[in-house]
Amino acid sequence: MGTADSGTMKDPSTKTELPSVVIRLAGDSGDGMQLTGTQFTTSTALSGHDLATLPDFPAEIRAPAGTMNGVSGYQIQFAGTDVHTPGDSPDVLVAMNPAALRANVGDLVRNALVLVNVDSFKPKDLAKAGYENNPLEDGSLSGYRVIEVELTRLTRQAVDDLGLDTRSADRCKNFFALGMMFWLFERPMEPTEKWLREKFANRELILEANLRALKAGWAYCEATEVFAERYVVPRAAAEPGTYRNISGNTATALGLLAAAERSDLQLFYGSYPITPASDVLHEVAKYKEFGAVSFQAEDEISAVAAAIGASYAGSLGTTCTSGPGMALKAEAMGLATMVELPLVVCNIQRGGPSTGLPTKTEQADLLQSLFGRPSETPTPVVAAATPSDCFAMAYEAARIAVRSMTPVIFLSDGYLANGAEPWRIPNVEDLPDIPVPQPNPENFLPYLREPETLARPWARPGTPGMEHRVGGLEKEDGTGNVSYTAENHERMVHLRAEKIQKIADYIPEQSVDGPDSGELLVVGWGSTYGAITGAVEHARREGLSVSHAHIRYLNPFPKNLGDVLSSYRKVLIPEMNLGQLALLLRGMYGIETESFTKVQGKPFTEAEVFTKIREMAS
Amino acid sequence: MGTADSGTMKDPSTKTELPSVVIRLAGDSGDGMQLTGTQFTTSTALSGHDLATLPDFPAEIRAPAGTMNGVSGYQIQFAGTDVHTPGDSPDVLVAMNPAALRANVGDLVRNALVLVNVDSFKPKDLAKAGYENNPLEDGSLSGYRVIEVELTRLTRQAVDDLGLDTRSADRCKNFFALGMMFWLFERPMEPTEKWLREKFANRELILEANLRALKAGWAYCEATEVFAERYVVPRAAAEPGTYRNISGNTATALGLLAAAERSDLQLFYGSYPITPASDVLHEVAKYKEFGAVSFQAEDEISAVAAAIGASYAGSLGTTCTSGPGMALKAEAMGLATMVELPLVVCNIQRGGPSTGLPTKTEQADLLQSLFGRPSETPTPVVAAATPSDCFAMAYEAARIAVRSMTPVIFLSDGYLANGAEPWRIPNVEDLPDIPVPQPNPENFLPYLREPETLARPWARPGTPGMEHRVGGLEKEDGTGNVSYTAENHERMVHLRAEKIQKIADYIPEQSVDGPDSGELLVVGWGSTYGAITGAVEHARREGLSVSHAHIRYLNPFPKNLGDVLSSYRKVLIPEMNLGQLALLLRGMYGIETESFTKVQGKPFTEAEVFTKIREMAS
Amino acid sequence: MATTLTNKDFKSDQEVRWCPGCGDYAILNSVQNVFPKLGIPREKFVVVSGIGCASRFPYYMDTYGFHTIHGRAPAVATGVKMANPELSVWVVSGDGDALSIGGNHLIHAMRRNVDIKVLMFNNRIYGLTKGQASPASELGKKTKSTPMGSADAPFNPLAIALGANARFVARSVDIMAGHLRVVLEAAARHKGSAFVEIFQNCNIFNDKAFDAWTEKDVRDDRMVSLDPGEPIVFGKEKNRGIALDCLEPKVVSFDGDVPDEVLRWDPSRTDPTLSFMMAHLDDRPNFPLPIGIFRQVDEPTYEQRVHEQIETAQSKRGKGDLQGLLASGNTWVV
Amino acid sequence: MATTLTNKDFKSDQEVRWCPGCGDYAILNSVQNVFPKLGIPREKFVVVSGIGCASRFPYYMDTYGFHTIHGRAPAVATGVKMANPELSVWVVSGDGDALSIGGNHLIHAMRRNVDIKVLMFNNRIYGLTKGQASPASELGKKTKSTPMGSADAPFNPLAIALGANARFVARSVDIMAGHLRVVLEAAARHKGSAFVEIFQNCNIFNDKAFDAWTEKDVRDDRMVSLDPGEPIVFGKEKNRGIALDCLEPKVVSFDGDVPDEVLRWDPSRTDPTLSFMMAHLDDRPNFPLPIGIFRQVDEPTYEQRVHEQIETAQSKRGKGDLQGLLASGNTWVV
Ligand SMILES: Cc1ncc(C[n+]2csc(CCOP(=O)(O)OP(=O)(O)O)c2C)c(N)n1
Ligand SMILES: Cc1ncc(C[n+]2csc(CCOP(=O)(O)OP(=O)(O)O)c2C)c(N)n1
Ligand code: SF4
Ligand code: SF4
Ligand SMILES: [Mg+2]
Ligand SMILES: [Mg+2]
Repeated sequence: MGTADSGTMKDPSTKTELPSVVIRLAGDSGDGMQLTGTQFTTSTALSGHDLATLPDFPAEIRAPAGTMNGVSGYQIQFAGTDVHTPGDSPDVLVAMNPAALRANVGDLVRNALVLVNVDSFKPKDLAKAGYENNPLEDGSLSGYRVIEVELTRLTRQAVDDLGLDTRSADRCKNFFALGMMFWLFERPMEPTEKWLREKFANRELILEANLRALKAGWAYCEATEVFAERYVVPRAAAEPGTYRNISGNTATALGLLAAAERSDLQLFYGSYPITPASDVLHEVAKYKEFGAVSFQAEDEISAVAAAIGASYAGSLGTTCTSGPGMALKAEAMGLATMVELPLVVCNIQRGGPSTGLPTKTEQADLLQSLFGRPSETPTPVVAAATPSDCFAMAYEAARIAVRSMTPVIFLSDGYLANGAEPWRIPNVEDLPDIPVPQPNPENFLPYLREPETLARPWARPGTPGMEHRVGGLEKEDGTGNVSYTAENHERMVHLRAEKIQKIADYIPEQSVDGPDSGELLVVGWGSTYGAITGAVEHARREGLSVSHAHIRYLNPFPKNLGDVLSSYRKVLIPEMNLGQLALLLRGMYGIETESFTKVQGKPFTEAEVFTKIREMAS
Repeated sequence: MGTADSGTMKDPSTKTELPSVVIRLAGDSGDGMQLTGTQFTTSTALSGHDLATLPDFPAEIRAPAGTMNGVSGYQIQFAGTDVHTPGDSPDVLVAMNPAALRANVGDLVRNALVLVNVDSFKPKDLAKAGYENNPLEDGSLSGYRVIEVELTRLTRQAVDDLGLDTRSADRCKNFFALGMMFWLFERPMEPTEKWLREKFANRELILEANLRALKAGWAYCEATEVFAERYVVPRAAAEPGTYRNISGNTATALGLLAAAERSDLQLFYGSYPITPASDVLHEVAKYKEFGAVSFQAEDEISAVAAAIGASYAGSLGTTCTSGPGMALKAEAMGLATMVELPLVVCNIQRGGPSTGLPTKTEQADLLQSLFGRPSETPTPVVAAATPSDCFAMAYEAARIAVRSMTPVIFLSDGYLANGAEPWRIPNVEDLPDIPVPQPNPENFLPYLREPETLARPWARPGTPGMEHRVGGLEKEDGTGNVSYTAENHERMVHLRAEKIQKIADYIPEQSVDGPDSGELLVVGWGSTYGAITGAVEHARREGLSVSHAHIRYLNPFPKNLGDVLSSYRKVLIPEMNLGQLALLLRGMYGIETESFTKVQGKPFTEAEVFTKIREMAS
Repeated sequence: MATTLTNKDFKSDQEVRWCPGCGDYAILNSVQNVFPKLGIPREKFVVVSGIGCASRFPYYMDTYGFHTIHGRAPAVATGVKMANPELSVWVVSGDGDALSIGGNHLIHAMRRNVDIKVLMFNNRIYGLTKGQASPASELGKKTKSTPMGSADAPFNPLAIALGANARFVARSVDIMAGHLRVVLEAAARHKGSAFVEIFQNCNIFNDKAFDAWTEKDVRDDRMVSLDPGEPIVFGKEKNRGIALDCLEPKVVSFDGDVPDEVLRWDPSRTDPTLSFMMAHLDDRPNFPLPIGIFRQVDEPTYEQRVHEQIETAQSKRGKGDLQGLLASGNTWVV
Repeated sequence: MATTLTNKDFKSDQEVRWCPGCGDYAILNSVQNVFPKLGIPREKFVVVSGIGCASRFPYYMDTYGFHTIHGRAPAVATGVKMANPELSVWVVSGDGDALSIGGNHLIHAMRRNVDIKVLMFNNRIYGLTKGQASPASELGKKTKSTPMGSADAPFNPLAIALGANARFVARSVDIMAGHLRVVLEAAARHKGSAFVEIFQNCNIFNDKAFDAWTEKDVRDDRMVSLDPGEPIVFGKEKNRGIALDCLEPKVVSFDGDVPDEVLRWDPSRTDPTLSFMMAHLDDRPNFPLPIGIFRQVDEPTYEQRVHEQIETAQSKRGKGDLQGLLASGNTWVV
C-alpha cells in the first residue's frame, strides 16, 4: 500500500487504487492465524493477483497463551503483477491480542492500518504481553490508523443462537476478522466457504458458526463505517495459463513425483520428520495412487540408506531433511557416489548450527553441500529460487540424478518451504525428458560408461543375466570389481569428478537479468531471489545500471558463469550466511567479490539489498 | 644407496660408505614382513640414524598365500641425517616369494640388490604370482644384482635339532633374512634378541628357533661370500637429546595424553575402531595408570557424543576416526560448537570416497574439515606434517580446544599413522601451557566470555552454585538461555566465527624454509612434508631458488599467511587430493596457485615433486 | 545439605513452555518432588535430554542440564557418567527420541549397565514435529506421515529394554503421581542402568491415547501394578490376581484372602523371562496392562568396572609417569 | 528355470578371500547349497551386506549383490524390498556390523516385519579391523581395545531380536552344515523378517570361541536343537530333555521313550516369552545351549501392508493422474 501514508478518512464507498499491499495477520498460536492467512491467500490468488507469503511460526511448542513467545504471524504481499517477496513492511496489521500488536507494530509502514481486537486488551492481557500501559490509550500508536473492533463480542453475537460453548464460539473470531479483510480488499468469499464446507463436512455446528462469523465480519464493514475506504489493487496480465497457489514444500514433493512419472520410475521417498522438511513427507505420503512409496525411517541414515536400496532395486530413490539430518546422511551419500546410483537428497535449510533456530530460515549449507563428505566425493547441487521454483529444481535434481547416475543435492530453505506464490501449472508433457541409462544386454558391464555423460548402466535386480555386485570399495572401471591399484584409483577419482563436470553440458547456461556487462552484477542463489529482484528493479527505477544473475545450478556451475562474472566491474553477493558463495566464486574464478551477509533467521528485505546496491553503484 | 649402481663384487671385508639406503622387505602376509621391518627399524634407530618408514599392508583380510594380493611390504630409508621420506626407489629388495618380487621389482633403482628366497620359486609358486617363466632364469632381472638364498632350507637346518614341525620352522625364515640384513648394514642384533626374549618368554622353543635363525642369517653372510661388500652409512650429529622411534598413531595418542596431563584434566577417549585409526584406541587403552578413560563406543556418533558428555562433566573429551566415521560425527560436532565445550576430533585420513581404499593414504578431507557441517559452524583444524609431529599437533589441538572452548579437528593420515621416524623426546615441562577457562564464582554466567579468547567459562557439574543448562538451540549471549531473536542470532554467529579467528593470536606465525620472497613457494600441508622437503632440498642443490611453507594450522590460518603467499611470484601446492588447499587459498587470499595433485592411495615421491618444481622454476 | 532441599530448589527460572494440558507438566512435578528426597546435593544432578517436547525438560530443572541432539542423550550421558561417576545422571527422552533415532544408544547403555536413569515419556507420537507416527504408535494409526494408517508394527518398549538386558525396567503414568514417584524413587536408588517408560498424554496430537487404561474409573480393572514382594492383584475390588498356568499367565478371581497361586512379584530374578512375559501380558485379551517395576537386578555397573581397571593399573604400576612413558621402549641419546 | 539350478550357479568369478580356515567358507557353502533349492530364479536374489569380513559375502555369490556401509545393510535392504517385493532379499552381517553400529536398523527392520533374511555371522570379535571386542564378546575378554578385559556386558543377540519382536529367530553353527541348511531353508521359506545367528569361527582373532559347545565330542551334550514339532531332547544318548517346572526350565533324564513332560517345541506361539526363555536357557549352569528355530510366527509383512495401501488408493481413486494432481486445489486461468 505504497500510498497508505497519504490516506485520510473518506466516504465508505470510496475506492482507492493501490499498486500493492502487504498484510500481516498476527495472533496467538491458538488463534488460527496460519489458517486465516492461507484462506486470504487463496482468495487473493483466485482474484488473479501475484503474491508471496511468509508464515512465521513461534519456535516454541505452545508458549503460554497471550505471551510474546506465543505469537504466530502470516504475511502476504499481493499486487497486479511481479511480487518478489512477502514485503518488507506491512501496510495492514491485524492484531488479535496485545502480544501480537507489540511483536509486530515496529515493522509497519508509517500510517499503517492496524486492526485490533479490543476485547483482548484487558489488564491481564496487557501484562502477559509485557505492556505497562494500554497502547490503545497511551498515544504510542498515534502514527498509525488504529481500528478497534470488539472481535470477541461481535463473534459471540454472530453465533449466539447456535448454542456453542464460549470456547468454541471464540474460536471463530479469526473468521470474523477474515470477513473484514475480504470486504476491505474486495476478495471473493466463496473459496473459503467451500473450504469450510469440506473441512467441517461432519461437524455441522462448527461449520455453521464459522460461516456466520465470516459473513458477520463482512456485514459489519458493509453496515458500519469502520473503514473509511476500500482498496482495489488492479491486476496486470500475467503469462496466460492455469494458475494455482503453491508452497515450496508442496512444489518440492510434486517436482519429485513428476520426475518419477516422466522417467517411468516408481518414486521412493525415505525420510525422517524434521522441521521445516516434514511437510514434504506429509505431501508425498498422499500420492499412493501414483504408486509412490513413502517410508518414515527410524532416522536420517536409514532414510537415505533405504532410498539408495530402492534406487539399487530400480526406483527413483529420494530423501529429504534439514541441517542436523543432513549431517547424518553424508556417509551414505558417499556410498551412492561410489556405486553411482541415482539419489535425490533434499535439504530444506534452517537456522543453525546444531539445533539452532529450527523454525527460522537460513542458507548456510552451501559449502557443506559441496564439501561435506570425506574424500573426493563430487556431488551436483541445485537450488530453488522461489516457492514454485522448487518444482522445477526438484525435477532438475531428479533429472540429473537419473541421467548421470549420481546423488544430487536439492537446496531449499524454511522461507521457500512455507512461503507460497502463484504457479503457472506446467503441462506434464512439456517437462524435460529424463533419459534412463539402460544396460546393453549384448555387452553388459556394470561400470561401462555412456561416453556423453559418463553414466554407468542401471541394471536392476530381477533382470536375468545381469547379476553383478556393487559396493563402497574402490571399483575397477568397466567391470566394477574391487580394485586397490594406484592407477585405477586415480583414474576413478578423476572420472567421478569429470562425470559431474559433464552435467554442465546439459543444464542451461547462466542467464542474466539486465545488461550483460557493466558496473555491477548482483549474484544470488536460493531464496534471496525475491529480495534481490525487487531491489534491482528498484535500483533501475532510480536510474542505476545493475544486473542480476541468480545461480540455480551450483555444482557444476553453468559453463558460461566465469564469463558472466568477469563482465562486470563489481560483483555483489548477498547471502543468508557468512559469505559462502562469495568464497567459492573467488576460489573458482579468481574474481573479486563483495559479500553482503545477513544471518538473522529471516530473509533479506528488498530495502536492505537496495541500500547496498546504491552504496556500491555510486 | 646412491652409489649402488657403481658397485661391483669385492672382497667381503670391503666396506662401502653410502649417504643413505632404501630397503624394502616384501613377502606374503603370513611371512612376518611388518615385524621384520620394525625390528630392522629399531636397530637402525638405535644406531643413531635418521629414518622414515612405510608399511604397506595388503587391503585384503588374508589373500590366498603366494598371490599378488597377499603381498605385504615394509620400506625404510635411513641416512646420517635428515631423512624426509621412506624413499622413492629401493636400493635393496628382500623378496620372500615370486609374488613379492613381481609386485616390487618395478620400483627398484638400477642395479639394486635383490635378495630372493629361491626355495619358493617352484613352478606352482611362480604360477600363483602370475609368472609364466622363472624370472631368476629368463634374464628379466639382468639389471639387478640378484642374490639367491635357499632361505627355507637354511632356516630349517638352523633349527633342525629343536624338533619343531616344518610349519613352525619355516615361520622363522624372516629372522634368517633379518640376520642377513643386519650383517650387511652392520646393525646391532641385541635389540631384536631382547625383543624376542620378551615376546616369547613363555614359549622357549619358538624363542630359541627364532634366535637361531637370526644368528644363522648373520653367520651365513660372515661365513660365505654371499655379499661382496658391507655397507656403512655414516652418522651426522642430530640435535642432542634422547630419541626414540615413533609412529604417527602412537605419537597422536601420546600427544593427547600429554595435553591432559599438562592441563590437569582426565583424558576421555571415545572411539569406534576403524582403519587406520584403531591403533590410537589400542594405545590409549593402555594408559590406565594415567587415569585415562577409553571407551569403545557402539558407533562413531556415540563415541563423539560420549566425548562431549565427558567434556561437559569436566574431562578432556577426545575421539578419533577416519573417513566414514568422520562423516558420522558432523552433527554432534555442531552441538559442541553451540555449547562451546572442548573436544578433539582426530581424523586419520584414508582413501575414499565411501569405504574406498581403507588401508591406503590420502589427504582429501581438508574441505570437509572446514565445511562439513550444516550452517556456520567454524571449527579449528590442525594437521601433522610427520609421524612425530603428530605428538605436537595433537597436543596443539587439545590446547586450542581447551583454551578456546571449542571442538578442534586434528588431521593425520594413513601414511603418518603407520610410518615411523626418530623423535627427540620432549621434556614434559617444556610443553606449552594449557590455560583452562575457569568460571568466576562471584559473577558466573555460562556464556560470559574471556575478552582475549572469547572463551566461555567451564563450570563442571558437581560445582555448587553454578547449576546451569546448555543445549543445541541458539543461546543468548551471556546467560546462555535459549534465544530466538534475530539480533542475538546474528551476534552469536559472528561471535562464534570471531572466537575461532582469535585463535590466530596465540598460534605461531607461518614459517618458511628458504628465501622469504622470490620466484617459487611450495606450499604443503600434512604428510606431503617429507616429499616436499626432500624435493626442495634437491632443487636447491641444483641451484634453483625455492621456498617451502608447510601449513600446520589450517583454520584459522596463521596471521601472516597472506603476506607469505603474496611474497612469491608462483605458488605450487602439491596435495593428495584434487586441489583442496589450492581452492581455499585462492578463495581466501585471491592468489594464483598451481595445484599439483596425486590421488593414488600413496604418497608423493621426492622425485615427482622435484620434477614439478624444476618445471615451474625454469 | 541435601536433606533440607525441597521441590522449589529444583525449579529453574525458565518459564515452562509445554502446551497447556500436556502430561509433561505432571511428570516434571513428580521429578521435582522426588529429587529432594534422594539425599543427593543439587549440584550433583545432571539431566541430559535429546530433542523433542519431552527433551525440553532440563531447562526447567535447576540442576546441571544438557539439551543435546536427537537420539543421542544416552550416549552423552554415558560420557558424563564415565567421566564423573559421582554424578546422578538422568536422561529424559521422548518415544521418538529414545526408540526411533536413539534406539541403538539406548540398548547399548542398557547392556553395559551404565548407571543412568532413562525416563522415556511415551506419548506414542512425535510432538515437537507436530504429529507424525512414532515407533510406539499403533498399527493403522492415521497421522500426518501415515494418512492411510501406520503400516509399521510398533515396538513394545519394555520388551526392547529387557531384550537389551536392562537391569531395572519399570512403567508408570503421568497422571498417577503417587505411583510415578514410587517408581522414580526406586529407579534413583537402583545402582545401574534404569529404563522407565512413562505414559504421557499429548493433548494436542494424540489426546487420550492412554485413557482406555488410565482413566480413573477403568484404571483398577485395566491396569495392574507390579510391586516388589506384593501379590499381583488388581480390580476395583482387588479381587483378581495373576497366576501362572505353567506356560500361560491366567487371571484368578477370588473372594477374601489372596490365594497362594497368585504370583508374588519378584523383580530381582536374574533370568528376565518372567519380566518379559509381564511386558506382554496385555497382548492377551482381557488381561490388565502392568505398570510398576518389571525388573530390578543388581550387577556391577559399567563405570565401576572401568574405574576399577584404572585403580588396578595404578596400584600395580603406580600412578602414570608421563615423562617415563614418552621415553619408554628403545631410546638412544645423541 | 529355478529348479535346475545348482550350487555352481551361485558361485561368482571372484576369488574367495577369507583367511584360510575361516568359518565364513562353510557358511558360504551352505548358502550356495540352499539357494538353488528354493525355486527362486537366480536373478531375483539380492544379497546386501555391511562392512566386515562377513560382509564380503555378496562378492562371492553370483546373484545381485550390494556391499554397502558399516551397519546400514538392514536399512538398505528395507529399501530394496519395499521398492521390489518380488526380490528375495538377504542381509549378511557380522556381530559388530549388526549389533554395534547397526543395532538400530536391525531392530527396526524386525519390528516392521520387512521380509528380509538377516544372517548374522557371530565370531564375537571384530575381524576386519583386526581384533577388537564386539558387543558379543564376553565380559572380561582381552582384546586390542580392552587390554585389561572387556568391561561391557555383551548382548544376547537372540534376546535383542525377540525384544524387537522378530517373527523368525534361529541359531546355527558354521560347521554344522546339515543343521545350518535346515535353518536357512526355514528362514527362506518364512514370509517376514528373519534373524539367524550363526556361530562362526574366526581362527585368526578369536579362535575356538565356540569349541566348548560345538566340538564334535561335546556337541550333543552341550547343545540342544529346537526343532518345530519335536521334543527338546539332547545328550549323546538322546536321553535328556527340557521340561518346564512352571517358572523354571528343568532337565529331565530318562530311559527309553521321551516322557510327556518334555516340551514339544512350538516356535509359532505368538507370545514370545517361551522363545525368550530358550534364548537364556544356557545362562543356567549345566543347561545346554539351544540352537535351531526359536520363533516362527506368521504376520503380514511391512512391504505387503505398504503396497496394499497403494492398491487400495489406486482402486479407490484410480491410478494417479499427474496433470490432474498438479492442477488440484483452487486454480484460476489467466
Ligand atoms: C537429527 C534430527 N532429526 C530430526 C529432528 C526433528 N525432531 C525433533 S524432535 C523429533 C521427534 C519428537 O518426538 P518424541 O521423541 O516422541 O518427543 P515428543 O515431542 O513427542 O516429546 C524429531 C523427529 C531433529 N531435531 N534432529
Ligand atoms: C562407519 C564405519 N566405522 C567403522 C568402520 C570400520 N569397521 C569395518 S568392519 C568393522 C567391524 C567388523 O566386525 P564384524 O561386524 O563383527 O565383522 P567381522 O569382520 O568380524 O566379520 C569395523 C569397525 C567402517 N568401515 N565404517
Ligand atoms: S505437542 Fe503434545 S507433547 Fe508436545 S508440549 Fe504439546 S501436548 Fe505436550
Ligand atoms: S579375520 Fe577372522 S573372520 Fe576375518 S576372514 Fe580372517 S578368520 Fe575370518
Ligand atoms: Mg513422543
Ligand atoms: Mg565379528
